[in-house]
Amino acid sequence: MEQAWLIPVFGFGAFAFLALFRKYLPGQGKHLAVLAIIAAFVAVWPVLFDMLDKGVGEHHFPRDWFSAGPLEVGWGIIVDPLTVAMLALITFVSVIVQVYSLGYMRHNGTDDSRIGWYFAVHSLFSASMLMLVLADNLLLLYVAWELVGLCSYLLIGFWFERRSAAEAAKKAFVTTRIGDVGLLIGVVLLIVEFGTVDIIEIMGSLGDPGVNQAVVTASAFLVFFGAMGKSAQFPLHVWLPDAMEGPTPVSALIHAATMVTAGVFLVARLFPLFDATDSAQMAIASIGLVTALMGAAMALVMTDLKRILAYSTMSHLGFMMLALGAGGYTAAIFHLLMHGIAKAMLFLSAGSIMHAAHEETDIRKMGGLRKRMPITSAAFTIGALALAGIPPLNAFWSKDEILLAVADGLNPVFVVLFLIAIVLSALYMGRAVLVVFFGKLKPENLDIHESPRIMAWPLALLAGLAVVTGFIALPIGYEGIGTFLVAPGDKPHAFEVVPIWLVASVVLALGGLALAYLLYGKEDTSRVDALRERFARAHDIVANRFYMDHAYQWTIDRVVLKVSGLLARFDRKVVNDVGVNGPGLGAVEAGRRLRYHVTGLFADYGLGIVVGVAVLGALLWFGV
Amino acid sequence: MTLLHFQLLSAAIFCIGLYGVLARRSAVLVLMSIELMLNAVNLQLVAFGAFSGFGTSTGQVIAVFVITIAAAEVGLALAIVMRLFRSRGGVNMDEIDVMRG
Amino acid sequence: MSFAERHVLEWLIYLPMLTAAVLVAIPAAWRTTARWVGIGSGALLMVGSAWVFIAFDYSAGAETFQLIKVYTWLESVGIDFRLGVDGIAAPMILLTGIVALTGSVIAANVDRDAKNYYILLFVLIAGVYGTFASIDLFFLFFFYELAIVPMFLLIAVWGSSSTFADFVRTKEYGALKLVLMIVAASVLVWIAIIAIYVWVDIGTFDILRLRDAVQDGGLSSGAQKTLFPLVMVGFGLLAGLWPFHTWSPDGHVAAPTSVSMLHAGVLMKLGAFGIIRVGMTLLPEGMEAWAVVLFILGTVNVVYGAISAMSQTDLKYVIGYSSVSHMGYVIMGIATLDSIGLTGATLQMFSHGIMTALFFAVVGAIYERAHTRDTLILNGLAAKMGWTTAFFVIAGLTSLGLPGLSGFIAEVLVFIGAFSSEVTLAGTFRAGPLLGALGILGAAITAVYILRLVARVFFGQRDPQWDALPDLTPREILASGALVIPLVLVGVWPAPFLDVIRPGVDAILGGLP
Amino acid sequence: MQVDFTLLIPEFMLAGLGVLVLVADFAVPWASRGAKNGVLAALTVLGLAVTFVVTLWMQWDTHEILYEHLIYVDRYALLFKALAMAIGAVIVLISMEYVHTRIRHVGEFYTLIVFAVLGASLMAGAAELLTAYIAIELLAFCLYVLVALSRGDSRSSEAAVKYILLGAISSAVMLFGIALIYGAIGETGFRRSELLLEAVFGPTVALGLAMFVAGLGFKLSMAPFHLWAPDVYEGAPTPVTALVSVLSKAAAFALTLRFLAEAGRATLEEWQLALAILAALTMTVGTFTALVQDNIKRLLAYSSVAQVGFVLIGIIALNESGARAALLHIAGYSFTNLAAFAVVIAVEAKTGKERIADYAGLASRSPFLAMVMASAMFSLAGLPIFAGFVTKFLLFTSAVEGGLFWLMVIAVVNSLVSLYYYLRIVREMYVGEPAETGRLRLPIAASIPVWFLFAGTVFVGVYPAPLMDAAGAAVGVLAPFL
Repeated sequence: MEQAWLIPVFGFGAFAFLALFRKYLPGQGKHLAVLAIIAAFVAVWPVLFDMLDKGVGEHHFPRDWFSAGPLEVGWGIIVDPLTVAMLALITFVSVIVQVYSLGYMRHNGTDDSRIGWYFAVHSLFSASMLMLVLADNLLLLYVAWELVGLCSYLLIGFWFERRSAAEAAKKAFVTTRIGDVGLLIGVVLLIVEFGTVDIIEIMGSLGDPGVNQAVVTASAFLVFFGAMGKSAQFPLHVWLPDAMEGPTPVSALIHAATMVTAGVFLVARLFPLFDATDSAQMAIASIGLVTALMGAAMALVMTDLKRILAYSTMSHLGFMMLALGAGGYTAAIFHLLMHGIAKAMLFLSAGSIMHAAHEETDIRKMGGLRKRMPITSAAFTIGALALAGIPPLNAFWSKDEILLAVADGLNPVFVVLFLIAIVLSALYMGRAVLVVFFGKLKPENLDIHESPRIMAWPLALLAGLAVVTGFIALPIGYEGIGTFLVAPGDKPHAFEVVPIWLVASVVLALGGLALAYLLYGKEDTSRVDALRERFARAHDIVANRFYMDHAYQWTIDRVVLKVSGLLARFDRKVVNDVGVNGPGLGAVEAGRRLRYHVTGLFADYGLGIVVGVAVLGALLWFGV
Repeated sequence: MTLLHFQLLSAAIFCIGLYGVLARRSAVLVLMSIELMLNAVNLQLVAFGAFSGFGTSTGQVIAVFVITIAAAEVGLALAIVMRLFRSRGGVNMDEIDVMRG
Repeated sequence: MSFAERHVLEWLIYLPMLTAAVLVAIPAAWRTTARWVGIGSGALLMVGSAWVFIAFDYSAGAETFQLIKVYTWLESVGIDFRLGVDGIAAPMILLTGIVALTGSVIAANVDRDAKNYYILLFVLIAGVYGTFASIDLFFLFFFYELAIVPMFLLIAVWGSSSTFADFVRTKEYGALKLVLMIVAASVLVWIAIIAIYVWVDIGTFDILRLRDAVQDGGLSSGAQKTLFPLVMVGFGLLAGLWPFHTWSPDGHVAAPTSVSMLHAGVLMKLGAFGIIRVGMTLLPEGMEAWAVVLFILGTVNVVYGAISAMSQTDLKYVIGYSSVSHMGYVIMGIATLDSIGLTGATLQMFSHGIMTALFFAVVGAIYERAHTRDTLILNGLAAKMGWTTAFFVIAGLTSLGLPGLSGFIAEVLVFIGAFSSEVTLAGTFRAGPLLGALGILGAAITAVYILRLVARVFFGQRDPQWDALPDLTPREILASGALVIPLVLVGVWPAPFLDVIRPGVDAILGGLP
Repeated sequence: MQVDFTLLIPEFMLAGLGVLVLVADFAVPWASRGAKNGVLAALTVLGLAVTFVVTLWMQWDTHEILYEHLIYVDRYALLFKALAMAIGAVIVLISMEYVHTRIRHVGEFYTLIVFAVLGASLMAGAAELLTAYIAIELLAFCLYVLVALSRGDSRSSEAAVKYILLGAISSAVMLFGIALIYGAIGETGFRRSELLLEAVFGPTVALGLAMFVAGLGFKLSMAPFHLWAPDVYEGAPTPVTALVSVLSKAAAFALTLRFLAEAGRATLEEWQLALAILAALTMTVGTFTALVQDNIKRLLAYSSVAQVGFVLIGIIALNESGARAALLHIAGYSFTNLAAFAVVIAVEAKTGKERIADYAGLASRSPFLAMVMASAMFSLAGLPIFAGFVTKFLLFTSAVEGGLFWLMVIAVVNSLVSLYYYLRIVREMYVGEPAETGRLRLPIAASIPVWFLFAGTVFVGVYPAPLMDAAGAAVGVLAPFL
């Protein structure tokens, strides 16, 4: 466990090697990257087992990095259940996605021209994500946090020739960066208040008498603001749908399993901070809920398959934040893991559909694909059902856990809204499956065939896992997930089933699916069109993403650019032309006036002497 | 006749000379006024020499020097005014303001 | 002290002057020899500077000023040619070495009488080395002015004019404005230096003895409070302090590549260094009283520079304003009067120096090829100019403070220093946290304008007219590469730099009341 | 009372040299103009060199007062004698080509230069008012005639008329001052009149002092009395302008410092502020009017007016460091101004132009001249490695030591503003496009002294210690500082 810091090193090494020498490596070194991530994945298991036998809990291995004045900054690691769980998820999904990318990035036989760079940034991304998870101090965590942001910028904007891709990448980076402003301020406040960067020390001494509670509350809100940016919570979610411009495996890795969950991980890592301030918890819960509902609503009306999945991710992240807000640490992390696997599989299957249907993503043009692409459609259906919360699939257990946490943690209003969200998520998942895979096969899709084996196999593997992993919640072999994933300072609680919520969630999920079948099952879309007319205005609002994007764009164009234009002109006109040239021109003007007095006439010069004598005599006479 | 009378007289002559320098247009007349001023100084010096109880004759010595140097100065000035006349065709001081500023 | 230790500092000043003298002797036609002499002595300077940095002993016992060398110069007035290096000056000398080497390499592609160009460039370098190394007030001012003298000719003769929609910036205007404003500021410093020398009245310009005299009350606090604004504005102007910064964009736009590399990279640090060396050491109470004003101005620098950089269309203007914004961090760091803040400021001086040098190297290369710096026309360069894009992106990422590169470590230290600084506004409201938060906001704005620039100029729509642009030549790649190494090094492993800076910072902050 | 005439040997040699040159001019009427010019110039320079060596060798450490306080022969006077002779020799060398083409009477030109040097050295040695007056007049007369010597240029005679008439007025005023002072205290010697002046300081003494200082002010081109300077500088032949700007100023400074240090010490509080105000006025008027000049000689006129303001600071501060700094600045200023005028003379001799615009592209036509001119400009502006920086620095330090902080601030600001027009010339030379191409060669005879001047400016700038020690020794002699 001591050498756990080696895990990210594989990725960094691969990145450095590929970034410099990719031109001279066979296949631009893509296999090397895959090998590196596999090595990382393999390395996780000994760490897990080592921790299991050394006792589940927090193992801290500090190592010093640099010191400035009284501040000691190290790059040590923390290995605790949360870390190990995340390590497993990240490495696993990265391996799957990288293997899948080998196939995805090969268009009719030839690799993408910059495949080497793609894999280099991929390994950098997974390495930074691993460092984020392992980091033992706030600064190192922020370092990893920013690196992850950079990699998402590079990967979204991978095909930078496309204007929309470059813009999307920039939008993603800037929006997350705005979130990071809050995070950095929060982190610096904590560092200054507690005089150290070490997370464990800070979390331990939150309650100390000398600590100024206002600072703790403020930093809690600011850190959460940072988490909102990265995990696409309302109002900083606008970048997630546009991030779909990047290659689909990227979306699978980053915008499903790993990066977006970083925000949730951050809140989990600093859980005592949020636990100590009730107002912060309430804020997290409410924002989580709002995000979930908005995400679900938007997913319902989107026509682009990848956008639907993006909004579904946003909605599920909302659920995780809601769980954390309710104090359900185990539930949130458990759902994070389950959702990670299911959503990665959904994205990959969407990718294989696009790969087969010449980059087509509009679901209205798809239909009846299950005949042509059996494996992909099976995998997609399993994933969709899992996320809808159908037992015995994996997401059902975690959604149930969240329901339990919300039920006893928050007031009933949250519970009701949460149930509505469950219905909605089942509804849009059902719609997606029905419209894409069932119904009649359209003539132009006739030539579609199943993706090559290198892409199909990962899908199958993920599908299997989606079914199996749910059971780790059950108390077989140990007293349930509750004893493994425990918030620091919290007591482990065994797995228990509250029948009333179990039944409620299953019934609602099935109800949602039935409603979906009703609306979208049949070929005739009359019922759906009728609904759309009645709620036309509501439909437009949701379709336009609640006009959030337009609002942000408007502020940028009108306010930010206008202000900076004004400022630049003010700088040139006032500060420069008046402030700087002014004195200069004034001096020259004074010179011109003085010169005017030198008339060239002898009489005036003589007068000069006389006046001079008079003045000097007066000065001396009156004894200045 | 006390020292004060002589001082007042020389001061008066000096001021007349000064006025002449500033008001006159022709260079030659300016030169005359300068002579006037120098003579006023001589008067002053001699008066101080006589009336003061110092007993030394420094005042007179300075006066003699002043007379000689003043003579040399006027000679020189007239020569230069001659050149001005030859090159400019006139000695009106108000016209010679080619150089200014 | 071994021979080298005793003489390295003075040779860092003699060598550039010697090179200039040798170049004067070389006939103008021998352009290649002039070029190789330039690059050769640049390399030697780099070795010397690195040696100074390594030789600096930062262990607890060592005294603050090392490698001291004294020649008596004017006995009667008490001026001696006194050189010494402390924790703050050592990294600056290393920075000068690096930028001098890369600058002289990039300067090789100046074709209009390269000989004179190199002569003036090396006089500039000698001036910079002198200012960093001298611990005698007179000679600090002597070299400070010496560094400005060649700027005028370098910009006026080899610079480039640029016409914009509603205003024209000729190179003469840029050169004259730059030199006049900096000399105007140095005049304020001149007054302060003479006042300190006369009022402390111990008949010497030696900073160490003056500091000790001031410590035991040699200079009344009233005098210190009135003199400090002179030093603040005097040196601050060269550091790009807010109301006096307008020379920086205009000067850099007009300057040739290697001159703006040296100028923005190193000369602007002279200003901040001056505030530390003269302001904090000799006028501690003045610093104490005026720290909050400096703090506010520094923050304004950051935010104002970032916002106005956003709407610039000329590539060099953006970098000019970004330098103003980044120097704002240095000023903030100094004004926090906190050991972390000051360490951050010194590190930021080092990292920003290298980063701006890289920025200007790349932009200069683009300008030499495309003969325009207008970002509205230039877009989609990434396709053809791989290396240029890579270097620009690295510099850009350092500027927006991406971890793993030196910008982040420096900026974070400045922010931590800001938040923990005791500087209060009129004794009541602790200015640190609010201004620190504004600073962090400034960093975010920096990210916006840098990425807008990168997205449009490099990764935007491929404009066919730029297809013919050749990428960087191997020599330029070598120079820019040499600049990237320190950026990454400080970013990943800043310990060696921070250990060297520590004794300098502790000594200076120890002096403050 | 026997008088040891050996002390006056330098003066006799100079007078003899003047006469010799005049006679040589008559003795060889048949020779061609060029040859005569060469011979006479060589004779003058040789004579001055010999006198220089003899003076230094003989009077290195003699301290004598002759004729009951008429003339000092001490190290202070020696420094200025040496400086005057050096200036005379350099001017003769750098203006041989100019004299050949543009001066009517070659013989008189060199004779008058020698007598001017004699006048200057007498001024440096003057110990009492009358000797001072006579020495001033001797120098003045030589300059009046020299200014009128230009061939075919009407401006020269206009300048000469103005110069002599205004000079006459100022000498009359000065005499009146001397008369008043003598009348009040019955004493003209500087050292002996110091306490007397303080004892009987009243309206008459004040007016007397004012008038005497006004006379000196005219010679120094101090602010209200400087109006003659621009016209004379522009009108006179350029070598004479150089002579006026360097020799007459140095001699006037020598006299002023001696007078104020020895006679004005006790009454310092009375006149210090008045003169300080005039010094400030001089600097400001000189600097600001120079901003808008377009004729190089007029610009250098106003620049030298401004420099006078700076030196006055050192003199008015009236402390040891101030006097030393003033001497240093005078020496530095002389080197620099001569270098600048050498270039102006060379350019005018070749192209006949004197507008600043005509200097466009000089760097491409003759890099050496441009470098010398640029270094002179940077030195006058007070930028490092050139003499101006060190000397100005020490001057302003002494001002603050003398309690004149406000004066130092004004001086420093003026020094900044002056940078604009110095840089304008440098910009014109290096950035402008030359009207016609073709190299501008400097004759060998002229380039040697110009090399010395350039080297001197840089040497004083980089290592002023030797010159500083000489100035220190000279100042040590002045009575009150002992």
